[in-house]
Amino acid sequence: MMTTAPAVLSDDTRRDLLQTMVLIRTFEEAIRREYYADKLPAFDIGAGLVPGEMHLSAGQEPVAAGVCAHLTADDALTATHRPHHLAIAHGVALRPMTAEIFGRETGLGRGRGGHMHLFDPATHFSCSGIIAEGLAPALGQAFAFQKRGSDRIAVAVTGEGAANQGAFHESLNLAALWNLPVVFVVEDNDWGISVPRARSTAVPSNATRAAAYGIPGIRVEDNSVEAVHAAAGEAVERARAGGGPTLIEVHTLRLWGHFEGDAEGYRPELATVSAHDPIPAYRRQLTDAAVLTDEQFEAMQTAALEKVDDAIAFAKDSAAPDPLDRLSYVFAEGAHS
Amino acid sequence: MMTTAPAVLSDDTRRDLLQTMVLIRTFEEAIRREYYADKLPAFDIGAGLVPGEMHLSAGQEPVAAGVCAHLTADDALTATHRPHHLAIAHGVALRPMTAEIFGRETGLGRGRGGHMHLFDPATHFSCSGIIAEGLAPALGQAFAFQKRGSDRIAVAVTGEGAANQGAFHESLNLAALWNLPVVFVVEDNDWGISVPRARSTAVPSNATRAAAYGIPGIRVEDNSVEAVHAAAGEAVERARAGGGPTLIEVHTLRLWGHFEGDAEGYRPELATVSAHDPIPAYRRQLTDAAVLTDEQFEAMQTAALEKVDDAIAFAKDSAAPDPLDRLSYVFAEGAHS
Amino acid sequence: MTTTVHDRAILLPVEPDAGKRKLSTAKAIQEAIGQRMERDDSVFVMGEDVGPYGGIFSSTTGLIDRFGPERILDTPISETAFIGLGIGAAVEGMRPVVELMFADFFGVCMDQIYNHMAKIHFESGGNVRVPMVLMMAAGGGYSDGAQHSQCLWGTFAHLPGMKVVVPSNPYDAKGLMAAAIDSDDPVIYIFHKGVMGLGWMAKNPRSIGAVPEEEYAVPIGKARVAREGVDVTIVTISLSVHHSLDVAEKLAGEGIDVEVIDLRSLVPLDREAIVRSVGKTGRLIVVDEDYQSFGLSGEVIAAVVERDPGLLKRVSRVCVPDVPIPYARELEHAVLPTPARIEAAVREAMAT
Amino acid sequence: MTTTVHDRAILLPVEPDAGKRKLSTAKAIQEAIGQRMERDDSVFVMGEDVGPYGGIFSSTTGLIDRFGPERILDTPISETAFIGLGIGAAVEGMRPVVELMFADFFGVCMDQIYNHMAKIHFESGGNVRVPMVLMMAAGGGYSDGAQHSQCLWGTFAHLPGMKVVVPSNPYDAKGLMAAAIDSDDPVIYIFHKGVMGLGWMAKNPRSIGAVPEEEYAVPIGKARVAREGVDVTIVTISLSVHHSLDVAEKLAGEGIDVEVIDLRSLVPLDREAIVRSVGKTGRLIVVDEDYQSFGLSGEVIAAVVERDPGLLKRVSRVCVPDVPIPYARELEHAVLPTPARIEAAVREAMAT
Ligand SMILES: Cc1ncc(C[n+]2csc(CCOP(=O)(O)OP(=O)(O)O)c2C)c(N)n1
Ligand SMILES: Cc1ncc(C[n+]2csc(CCOP(=O)(O)OP(=O)(O)O)c2C)c(N)n1
Ligand SMILES: [Mg+2]
Ligand SMILES: [Mg+2]
Repeated sequence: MMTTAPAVLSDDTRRDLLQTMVLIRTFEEAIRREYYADKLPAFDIGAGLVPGEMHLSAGQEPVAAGVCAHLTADDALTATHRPHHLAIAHGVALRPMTAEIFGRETGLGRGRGGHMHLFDPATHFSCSGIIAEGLAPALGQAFAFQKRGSDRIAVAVTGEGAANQGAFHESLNLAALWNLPVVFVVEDNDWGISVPRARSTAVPSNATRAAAYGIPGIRVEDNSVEAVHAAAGEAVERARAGGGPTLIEVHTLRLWGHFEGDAEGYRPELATVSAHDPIPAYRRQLTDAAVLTDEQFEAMQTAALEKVDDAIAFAKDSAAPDPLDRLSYVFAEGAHS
Repeated sequence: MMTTAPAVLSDDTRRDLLQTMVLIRTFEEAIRREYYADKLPAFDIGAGLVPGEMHLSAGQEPVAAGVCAHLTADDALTATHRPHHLAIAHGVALRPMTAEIFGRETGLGRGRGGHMHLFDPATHFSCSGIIAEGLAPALGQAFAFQKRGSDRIAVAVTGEGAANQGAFHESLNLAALWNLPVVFVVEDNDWGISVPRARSTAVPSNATRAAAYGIPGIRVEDNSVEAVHAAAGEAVERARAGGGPTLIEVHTLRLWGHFEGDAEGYRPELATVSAHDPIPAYRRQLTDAAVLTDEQFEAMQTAALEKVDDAIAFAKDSAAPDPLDRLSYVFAEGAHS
Repeated sequence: MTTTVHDRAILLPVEPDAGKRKLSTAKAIQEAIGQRMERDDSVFVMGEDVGPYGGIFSSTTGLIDRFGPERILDTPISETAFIGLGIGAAVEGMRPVVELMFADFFGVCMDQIYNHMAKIHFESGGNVRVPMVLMMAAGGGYSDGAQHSQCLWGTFAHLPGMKVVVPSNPYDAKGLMAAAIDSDDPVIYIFHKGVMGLGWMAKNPRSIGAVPEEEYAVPIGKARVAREGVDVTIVTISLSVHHSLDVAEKLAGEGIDVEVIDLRSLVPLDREAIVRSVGKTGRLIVVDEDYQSFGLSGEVIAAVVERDPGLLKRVSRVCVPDVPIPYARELEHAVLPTPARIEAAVREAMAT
Repeated sequence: MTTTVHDRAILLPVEPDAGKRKLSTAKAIQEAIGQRMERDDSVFVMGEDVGPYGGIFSSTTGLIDRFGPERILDTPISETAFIGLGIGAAVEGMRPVVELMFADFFGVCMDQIYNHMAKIHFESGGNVRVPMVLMMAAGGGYSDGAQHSQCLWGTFAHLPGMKVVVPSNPYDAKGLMAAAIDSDDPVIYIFHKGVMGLGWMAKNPRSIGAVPEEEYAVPIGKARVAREGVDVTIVTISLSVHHSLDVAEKLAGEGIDVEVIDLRSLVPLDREAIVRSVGKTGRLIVVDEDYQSFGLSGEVIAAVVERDPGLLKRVSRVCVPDVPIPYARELEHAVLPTPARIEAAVREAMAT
């Protein structure tokens, strides 16, 4: 395990990182608002414009921004049940993504998928609601890229709770064995729903587990986007150069509940959580370093809000799928059943 | 990872270890003979007194003898598709075990199980034909022992190929996390059917993987029963004392094919395999150390042969299950379907 | 590998009159587990978020306060390991109640379930018992998408060696859970989220009902005639029982008399009860929220025809038409066996 | 995520006359994979022991000599990882042929199969395709015990989003494998060990048969009338087709004229072909080596009754009676659908 010292980043890059984080947070806040808008006072998970489970990523923006800064739309990214920050940072178009979350025919999956099932061929983005099971498909994307002799890579993101699933182990071993261009990223937000890390994981750092596969393992301890950026930069470069996989664990923060509606009664440190919000912290850091003015920050917020408002308006204006099409898309070809 | 220096063993213990190894080998040779007796010249896997797949353990006796010397019938042992050596060393009665392999009503499972499915409540022995899936039930046996405040332990044995299964990872993490009295033993015989270790496993030693769970990991390099005995002794003691699990990998030897009928065309070192047979080697070692005479060794062989012949005669004399009972034992209670 | 001997609770297979204390299905399950835990220390609960959280669908609320973390164990997200642990503990005479959070997750741990939990008793020639309950949430209707809305009971029922219990109401939920814990066989206990009576999900009033405080068991394998009728038989299970009863009550006003059979378990399947009812009505509708083909609905139809191909005048199925459960509400409610679809099927059956 | 466009091979759904070159089913499968690999470098093979060993049941013999270890990949025993890898590669436009050594092992990797391989196309609204073949060996009859003798096709067929193909003979095996590789949908391709024509296992002569050398595809979803008859319809699949034909030939001498329908796939299920045949004979026997309840046999019966409850005069099933496959030969052959059990069922059907 090693900790990488952040390289010096250009002012533009630093502001870009913050801009991405702000866009993500703005999106998540908007989804949260829309999610509750027509569910209260008697919360009903199945009601409203945005029904179903909703896992938001506030607090984990540094991971998405720091990792995805190194990727292009040709690289693949697989995410989890908590996918919005990664999708946004990877460049998934906001309009069809939002429409999917609203269950509309204009959505990424024509409303069939929903918030845990965002698939975007344009950016090779996908996600899965089954813990750790998104890792293995990422191997296959990396395999295809490798076979074609490109330097494209795949990034597979998962939570720290997921690192105790069998799929995690099998995927890391196979990626290492076949020297696949994959970067594994573990978002350690201390919690798997209500189970704290210490009651799920026998070791304090998943970076330790990299040794079980003979690959480099790095833990970024402080939810700093620049530290993530540095660690991911090295790992992405290694993968592109044919140096095989890397495991990066980032100690990040689940700012809100596991899903919306989670009262977090099990969480002792609840009162102090918001003090660790990475966005004000990074803003302060950049302001202190004279990289960012208040006006620039406000402009970031305005730009983000515009994009998000546009996407939400697009979603709301889009048609719902036609119930008569309920049997479509099971198969690409041939009659159904 | 550490390598344990063998402690000095008593002459009796050393002879006992050899005796166990000889009994195992005698058994496996007899099963092999019976297996082919009525299948040749035109080999038909489903024909004969002993049909089906047959995975024999010749060459791996040091693992069974060295580990099981530390166990009593109150300790649990879970084995794999290659279970005979472990069952014998753990003290499963030869008659019902053999009868099960012959598919007889007097067998451990009344002929329902077969050679990969030996269950013996008397010695808490079980096995499974699904790779690595026997590890998790061993945790539960250890859990039950722990809850009852006893110092009984569970040993879970698997092959090196199995160490790349998800169940391996999940089981080690959970055992470490809950500090369960389990000893994990990996039999590294270099092969998973036709796939050599280097093409299945990203690291040269599975002992390395113990670090991923914060538990001790030991690799015994030379298929020496005394080295296994020493490593297992420490691990068993630790488990009994409440010190939690240990992972031991033994570099052992698959003397014969993966299963009977395997021509091993894929195995380059085939010609030199028998030179590494651990039984003549240990016999020589004990003879050289003046612990064993030729007469004593012959007596071991005779004693083994008597037991094995008796068990095989018992099996052959036993009745086959009645086809009318084909629906029995699906459920312990209640009507069937 | 001894097995603790349990006093059998009295069997009360018939729902007592209403007007008594009412509980939600979730609370009824908690009560059954709690009562068994109190008098048998070999019973313990294990799963993800079953401790302080109380189970994502409230199957274990409050148990950790009474029994502590030694007997109510939160696990890592390692279903193969902890279900396997349950199996081993059961083999050694404990009586684990293990929760798989969603039935949809069976794919990460099915080997333990169907090749071990369900087969060890048989492979051991009856010498080793696996008295374990594996409970799990199932079902859709609240836009949770294709990986969190499945029923899948047909998948478990197809594979031999496990009983498959699916209660529809609080009374049965308590009694069947008691019977499942008492059983010396492995029992899959599936609760539909929509029958749990959760505060945060739309619910049918039948999710809350009269439940005796004392211990009792509902025998596994006996269907219940949820409503008697002479015109059409609806054979169904779980939340679809509620919908079917609602439809039956509505149509009663129009003189259509629907009999509703609540199967309560797939394994054992109460074939007698099905045949008896269809023998009376001649019209069979199978309502099932699981996928239509190769599952419960085909088996129910076959059970009738096998007994007597002349019994059936008309048959139809209201199931999920072999599509993954869609996220969008409009699509999801077009594939679920909603009251509207059930009603249409009854009317069609009566028209012929 | 582009998909390679394939030239479709000509469809030859009817088995050509015998007397031509004969192959075992195993060799026919190898040939289909080899021919596709030759003209499409996006096709590759992956699985345990598919390389130098040639597949435990010879599905890939010789391929590594022709295509090398870059395209015929031996994997670790990590089914979740390598099936997942296949899915990801398929998503990116490759056409993996992945082998799961035994169908029985599905429990360690089912999530990838049914929640990912089978659902991604739907969840993406048709925007992402998963053109992948997952082949696997199934079936018993040689005393391999409860964990290595199962058929399980009903389990896959119950879950939407994957085609489920089960060839019974060399001609179909080649043509269906070609169609499976060509398909833009995920295809489960199950071969019964007993139809492979292996040198080391008892075999029915029908495991070796005429196979054209040229490329062709057998369309997925069309049943085959393996034998025409007017008295009784046997609907069956895989090795049971051989047994059924043997029985039919035997009984023909006694004037009993049995029609045998080889389904060739469960998904899609050729319901027309079933109904057509039963419409003629009025007597249906479903012969299936999978577990009886909640599977193929019930669905076939339901398919007929659903169409017209009056069609069936008599129905019965010859399946594995919901027990794990026992090891002892005497027991195993008492639960498998042997020719003796099939013959008894036909005689019984004729007696009524
Ligand atoms: C195989 C499986 N088991 C359980 C779940 C239920 N589940 C959803 S999210 C979650 C916690 C995940 O924790 P972690 O991996 O740390 O991710 P986080 O939610 O913290 O982002 C669980 C248990 C699931 N989706 N899949
Ligand atoms: C889940 C699963 N996958 C594949 C197999 C088929 N299989 C049986 S033994 C074996 C090789 C096992 O290798 P190893 O673990 O090294 O044990 P060994 O045979 O060498 O004792 C394989 C792949 C299986 N039984 N279970
Ligand atoms: Mg987490
Ligand atoms: Mg090995």
